[in-house]
Amino acid sequence: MLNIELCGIKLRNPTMVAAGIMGSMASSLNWIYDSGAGAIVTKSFSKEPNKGYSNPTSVGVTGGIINAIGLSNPGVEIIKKELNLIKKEIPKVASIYGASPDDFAYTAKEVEDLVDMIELNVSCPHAMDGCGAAIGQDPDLTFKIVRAVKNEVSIPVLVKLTPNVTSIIDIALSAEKAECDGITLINSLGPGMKIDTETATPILKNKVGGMSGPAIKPIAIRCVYDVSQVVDVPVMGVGGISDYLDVVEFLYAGASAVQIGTALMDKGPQIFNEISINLENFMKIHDFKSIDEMVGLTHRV
Amino acid sequence: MLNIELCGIKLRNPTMVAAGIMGSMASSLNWIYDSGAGAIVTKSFSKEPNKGYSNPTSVGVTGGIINAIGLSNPGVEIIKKELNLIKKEIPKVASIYGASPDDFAYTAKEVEDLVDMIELNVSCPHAMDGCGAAIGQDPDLTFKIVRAVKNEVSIPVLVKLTPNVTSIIDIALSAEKAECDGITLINSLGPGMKIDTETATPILKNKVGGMSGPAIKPIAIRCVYDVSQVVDVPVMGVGGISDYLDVVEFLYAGASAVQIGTALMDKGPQIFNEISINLENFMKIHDFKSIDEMVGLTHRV
Amino acid sequence: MHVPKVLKIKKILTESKSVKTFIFDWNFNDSLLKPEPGQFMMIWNFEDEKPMSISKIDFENNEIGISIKNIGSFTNALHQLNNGDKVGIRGPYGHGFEFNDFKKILAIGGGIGMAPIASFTEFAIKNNLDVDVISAATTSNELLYEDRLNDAGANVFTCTDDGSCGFKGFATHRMEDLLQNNVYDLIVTCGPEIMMKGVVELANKHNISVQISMERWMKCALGVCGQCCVDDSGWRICKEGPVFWADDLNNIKEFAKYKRDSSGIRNYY
Amino acid sequence: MHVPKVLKIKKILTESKSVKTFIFDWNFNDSLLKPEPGQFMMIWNFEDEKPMSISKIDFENNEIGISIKNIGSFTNALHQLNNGDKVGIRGPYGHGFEFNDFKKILAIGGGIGMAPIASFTEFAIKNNLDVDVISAATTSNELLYEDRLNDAGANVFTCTDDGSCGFKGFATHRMEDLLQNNVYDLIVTCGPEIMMKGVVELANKHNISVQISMERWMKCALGVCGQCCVDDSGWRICKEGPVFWADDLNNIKEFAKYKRDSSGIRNYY
Repeated sequence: MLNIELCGIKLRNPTMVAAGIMGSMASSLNWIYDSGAGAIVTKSFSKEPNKGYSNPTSVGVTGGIINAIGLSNPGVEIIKKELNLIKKEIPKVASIYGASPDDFAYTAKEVEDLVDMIELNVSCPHAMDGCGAAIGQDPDLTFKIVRAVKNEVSIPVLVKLTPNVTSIIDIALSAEKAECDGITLINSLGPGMKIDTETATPILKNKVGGMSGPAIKPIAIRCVYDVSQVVDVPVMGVGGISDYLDVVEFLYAGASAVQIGTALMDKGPQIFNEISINLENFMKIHDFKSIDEMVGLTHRV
Repeated sequence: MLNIELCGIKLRNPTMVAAGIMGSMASSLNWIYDSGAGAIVTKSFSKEPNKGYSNPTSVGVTGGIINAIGLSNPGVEIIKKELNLIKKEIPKVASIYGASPDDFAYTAKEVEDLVDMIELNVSCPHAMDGCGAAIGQDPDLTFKIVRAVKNEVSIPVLVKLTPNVTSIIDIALSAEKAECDGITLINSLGPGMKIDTETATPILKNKVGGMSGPAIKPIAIRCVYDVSQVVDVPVMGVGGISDYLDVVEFLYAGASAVQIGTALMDKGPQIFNEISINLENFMKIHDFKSIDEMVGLTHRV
Repeated sequence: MHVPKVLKIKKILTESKSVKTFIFDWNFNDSLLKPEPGQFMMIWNFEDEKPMSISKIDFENNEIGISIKNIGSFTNALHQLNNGDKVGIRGPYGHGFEFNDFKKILAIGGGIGMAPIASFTEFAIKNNLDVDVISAATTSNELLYEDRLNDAGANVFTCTDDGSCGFKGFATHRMEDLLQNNVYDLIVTCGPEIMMKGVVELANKHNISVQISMERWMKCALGVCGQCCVDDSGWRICKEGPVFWADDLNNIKEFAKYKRDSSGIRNYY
Repeated sequence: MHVPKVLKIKKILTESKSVKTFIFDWNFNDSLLKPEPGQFMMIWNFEDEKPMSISKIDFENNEIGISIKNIGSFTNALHQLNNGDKVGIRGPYGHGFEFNDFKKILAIGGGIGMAPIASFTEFAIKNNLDVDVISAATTSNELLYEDRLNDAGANVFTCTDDGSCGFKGFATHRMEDLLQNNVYDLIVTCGPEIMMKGVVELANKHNISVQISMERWMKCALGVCGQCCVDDSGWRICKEGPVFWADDLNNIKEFAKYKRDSSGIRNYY
């Protein structure tokens, strides 16, 4: 009842773990799948290893957290070994980032045979060296990166966009024009900042960090609603999901699948099982036969 | 101890009520001042009356609310009568909006003699007919409106900006180039959307609305921090303040004064007294002699 | 918080020619959802949302009732709904009636103003207070809750402007009669402001405390938008109100004089 | 939630040549702030932030103690601090020791691994459990908490690698002795993984349950970043850990083999 097909890939349910959440190791991604996720998304990785920022990299704010991990990862060579350790039956999305179209294309090509889809992270609000949101705030650069990767690989390519732009619709249309196979909305919000009032010091080492958690859900819902109305490719909804009703809201807004991140803080991987059970129950009560019937329902009522 | 001077206007403390909060009537604004605010800001008004959107105009979200009141107001002629009823000793800021530089200039001129400052609302995320954030997302249009108003009036002119742009710094610099006297950061965030999961209907009549409340504070703090570093005019901080420590955080980030809005939901006008008492106590404990010493401290530590 | 709960209509009671009561299952265990007499709800029909009094608070059956008088397009749309149809309910909001240690109460409702009077009366009687009720209406087929409140244990006195049922005349006339033969330590009233003004004046003559329940155009109902603020205290009907002590009327000078429309323009009575 | 509380250092105790304990006033009334033995805190010195065990939980004096071994630039910076200096503390985090209904416990700490063992031991004794402690160190002036835990009512057995104080040899040797003459129903241990591995093997031989406390590089400490996940269960040291039952080690195959650095690259022992 929960199963979907996304860019030609069959998923047992429409939930995935969001990029950057317990996602650098095969071990934790296997655990997440065993706990009920429909697919896994790796933490974003790059050609070379990256230690990321020093701590503090995370701090609580009302309705969520802000973080500036800085895209730490061991580099594509080591990630390939981890990807090999992820169970074969798991639908896998590799989240990748880089500083140039060539970087993206190289890294995507390296893992093409090991995963089912690529997700381009052009939108991290706390990336170093121009690797992050600076790309996803520029429709032309977004276009070039999608094209470069599409030219290199034949598996589906998703693009994850930042909400921190004047018009997310423009960026999404640019990505679609470059023939991306799907759009993931949204990366973390802001960036935001929290200052310690005893010392006047910004708490995060990077001063600012991307905001995630339930507080950003209204922004994510609006982005999904707006973008899904103007693009033909499927949209993945992400931002502040912590229960099945949040998933329903994203589906109604136009998301074909959803990603869950910060909620693992309190609920752990078990949240995927919980959501699947409750979502199926909700569908029965509301007479839905398939997830597809729910996708974009708000556009049709 | 709490008194400040802002654009040449003396305030007994650095707190004001934010535009749009209990701000259409002299009665409620007098009450707010009597409850301890340092200054009052009117609800945004325009040349002609405006009924705004139908209900629902507000709905709760995690960490705040989203609203789309739609800038309802009785028009400048009736507002002038209300302004006349605000007690003489109260420092008054008139928040105005319009659809063109001429609109803004006309409305500003009409009330110039009745208030101490003008705040240009070029950033409402739920305005009708291109009156709102569409202006504040465009540096050139922002420039033109500030210039038009500055040419018309001689009292200080503040500009309230939207965070919903790729670079708020660019807009702020444009406003400063047009010789605004201060910048208010931030208007409500997003917009955001909330969908009822029983019916798939967007709850707000306008579908989307601006987000306010504690959840947006990290974004506001970052905007104040970034902008106050690059402009010379004073910055008013607004977004999610609900206690004196939030005020401290805004001052440290670079705000010369603050505005308080959604917190009146739970605390009422009495929040101004509460914050003044606690802020003064905080200053004594932390050895501050004046608010000025706190402004922008984070830039100096 | 502050999100409409979308519920199915459980029952619809036809109370009078123009008033229906919509009954909903309600969870009183959630303290944020537990209403007090005099509080209101924002009712959303997926087109518009308006404040409505709670006319029934039934802790035994876990039900609330919202009474709606058909006076315009919104209320007319609600009147077309059937059992099982969905409605959004946000609340309860506002400051309700205060009970303190009053013993014998006169409750006066005019027209749909009887709605909060009904839930007040049942609540008061459950708490062993004596309640006399004046239910006033323009004509007999608009009278509200007579049987229900009699059954609950109140003494209900009806009056109609045209004399088609009960006493012929205004609520204040009926009140004057009752004050001759009874000693009340509290009067509560809800209805047209002109009527409430009369009630307050008469009560002042007899030195009896009064609580009145007001209404104004509302938007957020959260105390921020300022739409329902009143001259010249600036108080918010949705927060400091809708129920006030009559003494507070010194600070509500617009009472029985004018209301503001959705843009904030005054409409005089 | 999850915001460092910036507190002044109340007292600094020099525990050994390389270990100092920093004492802070703490509010145990806030249930979210109430630590259990085995939990950890994120310590922020306004430059960096790292997880540290809680070595003292003093409900009587409303104090907590964090013991820091000077092993690098961060811990060295902390060692330069004085009374009254400020430090940020975020937590407590993680899954601590379980007490169930054990009666007689052997607690084994190696080096700075004695920190959680100390708070565990005091807590257990307060709850009328019998605790024998092996405090192991490389040499005599690195031994921790001997007097404090003896005073608390534990039997403390010291051992040093070089024999400069107490038993000469490893903690496991000392443990073997104690197991000859005592019947324990629980062993808890914290220290180098190689040491804990030996403890677990020996305990298995004697059929005694063991809880171990691990550490890994941490970033968020909130269970989201994945930095502290271990092969091959994927468990998070900051959430499912830092304390595990020895049986769980079947699912922590990297135990006593390797750890990941900040970029996620494995460093083998």
